[in-house]
Amino acid sequence: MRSVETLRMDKFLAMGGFAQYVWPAYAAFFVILAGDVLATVVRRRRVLRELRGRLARQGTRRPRVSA
Amino acid sequence: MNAFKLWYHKLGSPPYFYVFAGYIQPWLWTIALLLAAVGLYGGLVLAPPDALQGDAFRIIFVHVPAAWMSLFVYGVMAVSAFVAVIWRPKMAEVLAMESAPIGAAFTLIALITGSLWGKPMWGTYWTWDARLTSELVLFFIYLGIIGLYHAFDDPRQGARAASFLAMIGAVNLPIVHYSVVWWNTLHQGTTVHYFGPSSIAPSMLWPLLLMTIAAKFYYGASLMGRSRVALLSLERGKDWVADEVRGDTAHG
Amino acid sequence: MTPTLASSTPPMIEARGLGFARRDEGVFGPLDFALSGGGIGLIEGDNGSGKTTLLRVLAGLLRPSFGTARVLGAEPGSETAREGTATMGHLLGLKADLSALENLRIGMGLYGHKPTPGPFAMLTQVGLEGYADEPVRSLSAGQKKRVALARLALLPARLWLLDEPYANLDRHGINLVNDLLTAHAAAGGAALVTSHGAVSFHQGVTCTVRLAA
Amino acid sequence: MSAASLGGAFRTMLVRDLLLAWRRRGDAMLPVLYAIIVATLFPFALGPEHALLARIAGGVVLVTVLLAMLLALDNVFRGDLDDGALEQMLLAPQPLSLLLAARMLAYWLVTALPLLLVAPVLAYMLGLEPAAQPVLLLALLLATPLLALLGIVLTALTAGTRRSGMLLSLMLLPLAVPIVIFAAGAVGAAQQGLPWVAPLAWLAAALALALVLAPLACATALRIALDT
Repeated sequence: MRSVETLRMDKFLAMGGFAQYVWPAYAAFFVILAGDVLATVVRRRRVLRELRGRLARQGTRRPRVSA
Repeated sequence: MNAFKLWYHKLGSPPYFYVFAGYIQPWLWTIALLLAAVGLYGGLVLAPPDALQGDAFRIIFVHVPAAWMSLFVYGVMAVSAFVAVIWRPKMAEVLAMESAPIGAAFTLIALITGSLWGKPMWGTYWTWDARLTSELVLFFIYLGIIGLYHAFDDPRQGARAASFLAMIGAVNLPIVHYSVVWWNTLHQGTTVHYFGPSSIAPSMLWPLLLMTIAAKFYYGASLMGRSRVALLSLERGKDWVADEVRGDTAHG
Repeated sequence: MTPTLASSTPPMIEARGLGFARRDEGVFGPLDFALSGGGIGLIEGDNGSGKTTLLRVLAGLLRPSFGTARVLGAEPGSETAREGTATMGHLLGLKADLSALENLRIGMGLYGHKPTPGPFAMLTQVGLEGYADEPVRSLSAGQKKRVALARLALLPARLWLLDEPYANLDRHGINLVNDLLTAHAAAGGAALVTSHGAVSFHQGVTCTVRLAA
Repeated sequence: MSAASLGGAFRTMLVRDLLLAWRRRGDAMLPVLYAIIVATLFPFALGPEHALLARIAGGVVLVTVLLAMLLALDNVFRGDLDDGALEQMLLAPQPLSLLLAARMLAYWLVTALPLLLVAPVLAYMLGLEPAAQPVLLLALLLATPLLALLGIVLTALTAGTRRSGMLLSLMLLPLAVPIVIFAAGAVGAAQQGLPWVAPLAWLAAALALALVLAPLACATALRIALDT
C-alpha cells in the first residue's frame, strides 16, 4: 500500500520524466557552491594553524619593526 | 561624497573590514538561505510545468541565476581590479582576487546546468551555441586570472598582475560575445534558439527573482568569508591578526 | 634635518626617512642621507641587509614603503632621474650572444648618446683591447664586468648606482673601478656603491650609509 | 627627449633583437618547423579526402600559425630577464613602451614573418582553393601582428613568475577567440564566394587600436609583474 503522500513524492521526484536532467542540475548548483564554502573553511583552518605556529615560534620576540 | 570617502577609507582598512565582514556575514548567509528556500519551493513545487518543456524548464531556477552571477561577479571583480591597479589599496586587491573563484564557480554551474538543460531540448549536451560558448570563454578567463594570481610568490604582486588581466578580460568579453554571435550566424548549421520558457508566467518569475537575489547574497557571504581569510594571511605580521588568532584559540 | 654637504647645487640623492618593507616586514630604513655632485657614497651592510633593495628603490625599480627619496631633484624612476642615472647590478645586462662592442652600442643607443672617446677607445681603457668583437659569452666573469664598466663610463649619467662593483674583479680590476670613480667624481658626478666590507675601497668616500641586518 | 633620440632608441632595440635572432637563427626556425609538422599531421588524422581537407584548410593553417607563435611567446622576455637586460631597459631614459614596441616588431618579424611565408604552401598542400589564398594571406597579415601585440602584453604579465608556458596559453585563448573567428570567417566566406571584407575590416580596426594601446599596456604589465 502506497500512501498518497508517497505517490506525490514519487511524481515530484520523477519531474515529468526529466529527473535525470533536473536533479543533476540542482546537485551541480549546490555541490559546487558547497565546495566553494568548504574550500574557504579549510583554508581558514590552515591559515589559523599557520598563524598560531608563527605566534608560538615568536613567543615574546617581536618581529622586526622598522618604522 | 564625504560620507563615501569616510566609508571608503574605513572599509579600506583591513582590521576594520575584517570586523565588518565578520559582522554582516551571518546576516548575508541567513538572507541567502531563506530566499533560496522560498525560491526553490516556488520553483520546484508551486510553479506548474511549462507547456512545451514540461518539468525540464525547472533548471532555469539554477541556470539563469548562475549565468547572471557569472557576469555580475566579473563586473564587481573588474571594478575592484581597476581600483587595485590604479590606487593599489590592499582591500581592492583582496576583493578582486577572492571574487574570481566565486565567479568561476558560478560560471561552471551555468555551463553544467546549461548543458543538462540542452540535452532534453536540443538532444545534445553540448552545442556551440553563442551563449554557451561565451560562457565557456568566460570560464577560461576566470581560470587565467586565478592561475596568474597563484603563479606569483608574492600574493600582492600576483593580485596586481591578475587584476590587470581582469581589466583586459573586461574589455575582451564583449568582443568575444559579439564575435561568437557573428560566428554563429555565419555557420547556420548550429544556430539553435536559446532555451527559455514558452511564456513567462508570474508563477515562475518570482521564484526566479528570489533565486537570483539569493545568489547575490550568497556571493556577498562567500566573498566576506574568503576576504577575511585572505586578510589574516596577508596581514600576518600585524598585531590585530595576532590578537584575532589568540581570540580564536580562546574561543575554541 | 639631514647633514648635507655645503654646496650650492641640490644633492643628487636625498633620502628622508626612506625605508622599504616587503610583506609588511622591514627590509631597511628609515634612512636619512644626501649625496651631492663630486661625492661618492658607500652603502655598507651584511648580506640581506637591504643594500641591493636600497639601490633598486633609488633607481625607481621599487617603490619606497615609507619616507621620500629624490634623485637628481626628481622622483626616482621619473624621466629626469632615469636620464641622469646609470646602474650596474648583479646581473650586468649584457647579451651573451653579442660582442662586447655591440653591447656597448646598445647601451649608448638606449640613452641616445654618442660620446667622444668612443666605445672602442673605452674598451681599451678598461683593459679589453682586442676583445671588441669577441662574443660576451666567451669572456670571463671579470672581463664581463669590465665590459659593463665600459658601458657605465660611456653613458651620459651624472649619477652612478653600482651594486657590488668590486665583485669578481682582480687587483687591477679594483684599481680600474677606483680610477673610474675618481674620474667620475672629478667631473662633478656622484656615485653610490654597495659593498659588504670592501678591502681596497676607494679613498674619497664622502658619505657612508650603514644598513643593519 | 628629442624625436631623434626616441627613434634612435627604437632602432637600437630593433637592431639588437634582430641581431640576437640572427645569432640564434636555428631557434627562430623552430616555430616554422612546428607549423609544418602540425599541418602535415592533419591529412594523416583525417584521411586524404580532398573535399574535407579543402574545407578545413584555412582554419587548420590559422590555428597552426597561432600555436606556432605561442610556442615562441614564452621566450620573449625570458632571456632579457635572466641576464638583466630587461632591467637596463626599464632604467633607460626612453619610455619603456617605445622599447617594447620595438620588441614587438622584432618578435613579429622573427616569428610571424617566416610563418607567413610557409602558410600559403601549407594551405596549398591541404587543398585550399586558389581564390581563397590571397584572403588567407591577408587574414594572417592582420591576425599575426594582433596576436603578437596581445600575446606580448600577456607575456609581460607573467614575466615575474617562474614557469608560465601553460598559463600563457590559458590567458591567451580568450583573446585569440575573436581573432580566429574573424580571420577564419573571412577565409571561409571567400571559399564560399561570399563577401569577406567585413571581418577583415574588424581585424584591421582592432590592429590599429592595438598598435597604439598594446605597447602602453605592455609597459604597465611589465612594471606590475616586476613590481616597480
